[in-house]
Amino acid sequence: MTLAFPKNTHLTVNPGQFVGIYPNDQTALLPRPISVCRWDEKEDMIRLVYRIAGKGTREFSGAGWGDTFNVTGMLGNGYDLSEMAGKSVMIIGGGIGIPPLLELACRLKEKPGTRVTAVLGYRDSNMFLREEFENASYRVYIATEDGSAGTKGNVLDAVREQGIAGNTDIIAACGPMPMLRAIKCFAGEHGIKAFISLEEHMACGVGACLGCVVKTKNVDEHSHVHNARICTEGPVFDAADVDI
Amino acid sequence: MTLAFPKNTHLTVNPGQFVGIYPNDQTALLPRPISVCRWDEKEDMIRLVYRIAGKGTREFSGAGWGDTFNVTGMLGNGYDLSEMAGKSVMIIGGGIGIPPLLELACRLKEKPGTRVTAVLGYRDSNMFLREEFENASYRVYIATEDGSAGTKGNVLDAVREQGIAGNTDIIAACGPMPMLRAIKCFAGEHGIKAFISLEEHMACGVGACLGCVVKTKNVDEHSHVHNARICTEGPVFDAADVDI
Amino acid sequence: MKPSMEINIAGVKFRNPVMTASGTFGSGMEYAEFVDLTKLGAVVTKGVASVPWAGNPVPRVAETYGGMLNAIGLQNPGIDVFCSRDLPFLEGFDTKVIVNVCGHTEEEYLEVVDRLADEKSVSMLEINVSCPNVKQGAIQFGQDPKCLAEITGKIKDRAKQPVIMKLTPNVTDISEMARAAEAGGADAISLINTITGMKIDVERQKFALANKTGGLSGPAIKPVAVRMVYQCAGAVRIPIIGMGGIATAEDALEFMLAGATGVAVGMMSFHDPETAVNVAAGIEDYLVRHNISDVNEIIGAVQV
Amino acid sequence: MKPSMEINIAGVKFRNPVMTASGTFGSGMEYAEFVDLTKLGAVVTKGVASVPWAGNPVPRVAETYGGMLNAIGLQNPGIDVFCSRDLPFLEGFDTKVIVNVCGHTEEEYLEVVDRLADEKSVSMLEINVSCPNVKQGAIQFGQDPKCLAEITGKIKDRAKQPVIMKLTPNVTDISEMARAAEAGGADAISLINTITGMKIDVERQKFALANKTGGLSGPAIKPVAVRMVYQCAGAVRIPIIGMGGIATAEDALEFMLAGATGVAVGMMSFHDPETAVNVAAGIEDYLVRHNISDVNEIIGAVQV
Ligand SMILES: Cc1cc2nc3c(=O)[nH]c(=O)nc-3n(C[C@H](O)[C@H](O)[C@H](O)COP(=O)(O)OP(=O)(O)OC[C@H]3O[C@@H](n4cnc5c(N)ncnc54)[C@H](O)[C@@H]3O)c2cc1C
Ligand SMILES: Cc1cc2nc3c(=O)[nH]c(=O)nc-3n(C[C@H](O)[C@H](O)[C@H](O)COP(=O)(O)OP(=O)(O)OC[C@H]3O[C@@H](n4cnc5c(N)ncnc54)[C@H](O)[C@@H]3O)c2cc1C
Ligand SMILES: Cc1cc2nc3c(=O)[nH]c(=O)nc-3n(C[C@H](O)[C@H](O)[C@H](O)COP(=O)(O)O)c2cc1C
Ligand SMILES: Cc1cc2nc3c(=O)[nH]c(=O)nc-3n(C[C@H](O)[C@H](O)[C@H](O)COP(=O)(O)O)c2cc1C
Ligand code: FES
Ligand code: FES
Repeated sequence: MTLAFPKNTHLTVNPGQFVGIYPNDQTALLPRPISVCRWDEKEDMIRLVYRIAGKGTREFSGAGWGDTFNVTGMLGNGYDLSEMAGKSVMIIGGGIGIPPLLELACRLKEKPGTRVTAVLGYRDSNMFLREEFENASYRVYIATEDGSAGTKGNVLDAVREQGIAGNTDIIAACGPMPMLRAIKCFAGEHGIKAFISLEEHMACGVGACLGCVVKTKNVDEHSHVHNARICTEGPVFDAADVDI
Repeated sequence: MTLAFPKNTHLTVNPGQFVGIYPNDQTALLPRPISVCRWDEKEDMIRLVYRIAGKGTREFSGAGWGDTFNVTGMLGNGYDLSEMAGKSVMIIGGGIGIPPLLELACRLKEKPGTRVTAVLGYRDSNMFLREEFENASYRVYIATEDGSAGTKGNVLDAVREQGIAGNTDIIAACGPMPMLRAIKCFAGEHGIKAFISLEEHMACGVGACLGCVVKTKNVDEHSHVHNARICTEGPVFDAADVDI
Repeated sequence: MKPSMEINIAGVKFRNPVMTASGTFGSGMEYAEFVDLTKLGAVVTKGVASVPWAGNPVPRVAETYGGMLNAIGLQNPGIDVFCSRDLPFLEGFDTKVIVNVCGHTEEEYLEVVDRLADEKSVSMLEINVSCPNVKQGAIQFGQDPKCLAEITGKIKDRAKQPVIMKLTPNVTDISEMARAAEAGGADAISLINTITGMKIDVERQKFALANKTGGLSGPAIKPVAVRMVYQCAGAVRIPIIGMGGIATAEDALEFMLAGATGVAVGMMSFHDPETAVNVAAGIEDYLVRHNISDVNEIIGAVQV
Repeated sequence: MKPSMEINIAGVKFRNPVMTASGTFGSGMEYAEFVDLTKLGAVVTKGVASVPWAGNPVPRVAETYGGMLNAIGLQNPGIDVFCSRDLPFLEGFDTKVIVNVCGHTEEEYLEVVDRLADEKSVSMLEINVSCPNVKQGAIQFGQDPKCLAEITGKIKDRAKQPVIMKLTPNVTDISEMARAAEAGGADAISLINTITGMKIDVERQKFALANKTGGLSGPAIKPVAVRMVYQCAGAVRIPIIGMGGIATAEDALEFMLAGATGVAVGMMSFHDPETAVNVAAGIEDYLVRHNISDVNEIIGAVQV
């Protein structure tokens, strides 16, 4: 789905940031957090890619050009581009965690000296966004659960099979929690810095309700407990800082 | 608004019957009772004329051709055409009580020997459906609250001013409760049979919830108390039978 | 293979767990034209008293956000008419009948219970000690655990059919009430009845209901109902019939996973008369999809 | 002529009757970018305790039909951080500040109350004895009239600001609780806190919230809240701040007509951060339209 914003909205999008979209169905009152997949700066448009999970996404998927939604955003911090510029970055996306990483790949492509390797994990041969990643990356590796393409298994199976961890400076990952846990562990073992994007059920999206926390290693600066708000301090965290 | 029903619905409409239309807004779960204003037998279509009162009617008024609604009906009893055929019938409608009477006027027109006099009470010169009634009736009298057309005052003021009660066999009325009370009283005094159509908040529309009762003079056959269900035993009652 | 949908409450077998909630389906007669009654687990009738009740003045119903308020005040034609008109009608259908019983006093309840003792077509009695819309008696029985245990005991002494006590959610601790019903000998409990609410028409500055307050039902209250069923399931061993806002099979499954053996569809029948039948079909689909052969396996199966 | 929107609760004057509900507006900071805080009657802060609280595990929130469940568990940074960071921020705005206070024990409440005694920018204290989401203490104070009167008295002995006791709806008789708060010396009461509810994810057969139960809020519960405000208005003389599902000016007016002096917008701020500001503007429009010169005229004005 592509969202066009009112004239002169002048969006600024950091890759990894998300929006909160409100269903028009007034029985569903909370915003749906969806990450920006691509940002068209000139047209003030963003592209969102999502899985139909329930009420809200079902409604969105039925919408056509001309339908309107209330949207809040940009929300969250996103990936730190300056830290990644000029480095060798491995982008690891699993399933519906893949779309949020496309904007990152595209933006890193513009940074001189940055080499993006993408590892994308799919269920099967329905490899959405693969081409876009191929255009934006130095190389793309594929893993599929059913083995229909690339490495049979998950993204880390592909990383290991292809032996591509060696020259990686930074990992940027998004995907299901077991994958993120494995990456946190993998990155720790290999001494690679990993930024992971987390998901949690949200009510406000702006840091007010404390609904969306993740446990942190250290006391969080805002909350003064071992909890950081994913919507505000995240969704992108240094894997070493969170206790997942 | 005009509702077209699915092919082969084969509606049969008695004038005075109503439908229950469900808003698509799922925060508003109860059917909206709206009387049939006109029935197009050949096309299986009905025309509804309504006032925008709240959530539901606001939604209906925003709908266009092609939008769909769930509808139950035909509901209620309607006016007894056979009893009125061949008689002199005075149709009295007040405000949004006018539309439900149009189908009655049109159907009575087809009955040989029936003379329909219509008395229509409006707020002001916005005299909706006046022409349709003129086509269907022997004569139409108008009352307006602001005196901008016809008799200044209410429908009974018009009846009295025009001295038209004399040769009336039956009154058929629909409108606000004070008007119906006055008509019940007037009809009683003049020994004219009056059928009045009542309104009450409904939940089921089919007689199951007992939400929509009116007090009755005698013990009601269904309820065994002095209450009849407007949605099922009504909405049209012999004025002499109800205690309003 | 078709999963087994049959449930058993106090020895009574129901074709499937989905019933109609009392007061929202008339005596079955009103909906028989829209709904195949034989596809229901049971028809639960509108509350019936020893004599006809006139109920409350109108307006008796008001719509609210995702629900409705009602203050019908238990209008009913009395047990004699019920037995001579409504029961024979229901006997024409192959479905279980549960009669909802109301009263102002102990004696009134017992009169109805006695009168139904020999009605073979009545499978169970559901005792409404929880209606918030009648002035005298009734709800006190449902808000005081001692009274509840006592009246349950008295009814059990006389009833020939198994007895379901229907609980009100308008209490601090529902599990205490469930235990009281069980202690009194109830064969089952059903919950929740409506939550007391109010609506004001701000333009006219008047109450929307003539009775001022009414009982809130519908999807809006479902989370409260599921919670209470879960609490009761942890507090008593007798079976539970869960209700409150059920609109879909998923809603019904929430209740069953929380511990309900049966479920009932209430106001959503007003929204779509086929709701109950669709809920039953949807539960069966779910069982097939999850490869569960018997609906009883999901009762209380929520993972802790 | 512009109608007067000012209300007065226990000697504190509020620009208008519309506040934010505790826990749904952070400390004001989070929404200051979206909302003009000076258009609010007051900012009511998230509950604050004597020391930082970590709250409950996630998931902490779940959407329901026309509402939501939350089991945040009163995570908060503790009163020290609150006073050094959040209060100074709020002092930058010309708006009243009401601090919501939580605790597990009497002592914990009193510690916070003492610590706030000299904070001039705090207009009132709202004591949360009604959070259903923390294991120990807290809600017991709110469900037992004796405990409630007692803790109210102790807090009143020490507090330098007027005290609002926030009541839980999870009781059999809310008016009894209101009377207990009044007897204990409360300057005002606020209600309702959330109604305990539960949601089960039927596909995964798991609780939607890690805490199993959570507090239900939103438009779904409004009729219950309005009813309770009306009951309390008939039971006590102290002012009432009403909340529960307010989304529009009409909703707020229902509460005021039922007897609330002030109102608060809770979860609907998540749906639209400007809800509270729009509600205030809408009340003013209503007064103009109905030719009412002072908002105080509509308090409790529903016709019987
Ligand atoms: C920061 C962030 C970014 C996301 N980006 C994407 C994306 O780019 N593409 C995509 O397909 N999905 C994304 N998700 C997941 C997406 O938010 C949910 O799939 C969506 O909210 C489901 O809404 P629904 O109404 O269809 O489902 P329902 O089950 O009807 O939703 C009910 C409630 O639960 C919440 N909810 C349900 N699933 C999730 C979930 N996985 N995470 C958070 N809240 C949930 C909904 O927001 C809503 O409040 C993201 C989640 C987060 C937190
Ligand atoms: C038998 C019958 C026939 C009717 N025929 C017509 C007609 O032909 N044209 C017309 O304009 N109006 C008619 N009405 C009134 C019409 O039903 C209401 O105006 C309409 O339901 C308002 O719905 P809403 O969602 O716009 O208002 P809301 O105020 O949002 O409705 C809230 C709830 O109150 C009910 N309600 C509100 N006002 C009324 C009312 N006056 N009578 C019954 N229920 C009400 C609604 O059905 C709904 O359940 C009729 C009513 C009855 C009982
Ligand atoms: C219009 C109406 C009438 C009701 N009458 C009765 C009744 O007679 N006896 C009873 O025990 N419950 C009665 N109830 C309560 C329902 O049986 C049910 O417990 C409640 O509505 C919650 O279910 P729901 O949310 O699915 O409607 C009535 C409910 C409604 C809406
Ligand atoms: C996410 C969330 C957090 C809350 N935290 C608090 C709190 O800290 N203290 C408190 O007294 N009430 C708290 N509440 C209750 C609200 O202040 C309010 O009483 C309740 O939500 C009903 O209002 P609403 O329906 O408008 O949301 C919280 C509610 C929500 C939704
Ligand atoms: S969603 Fe409210 S704090 Fe993150
Ligand atoms: S609306 Fe239910 S009986 Fe008439």
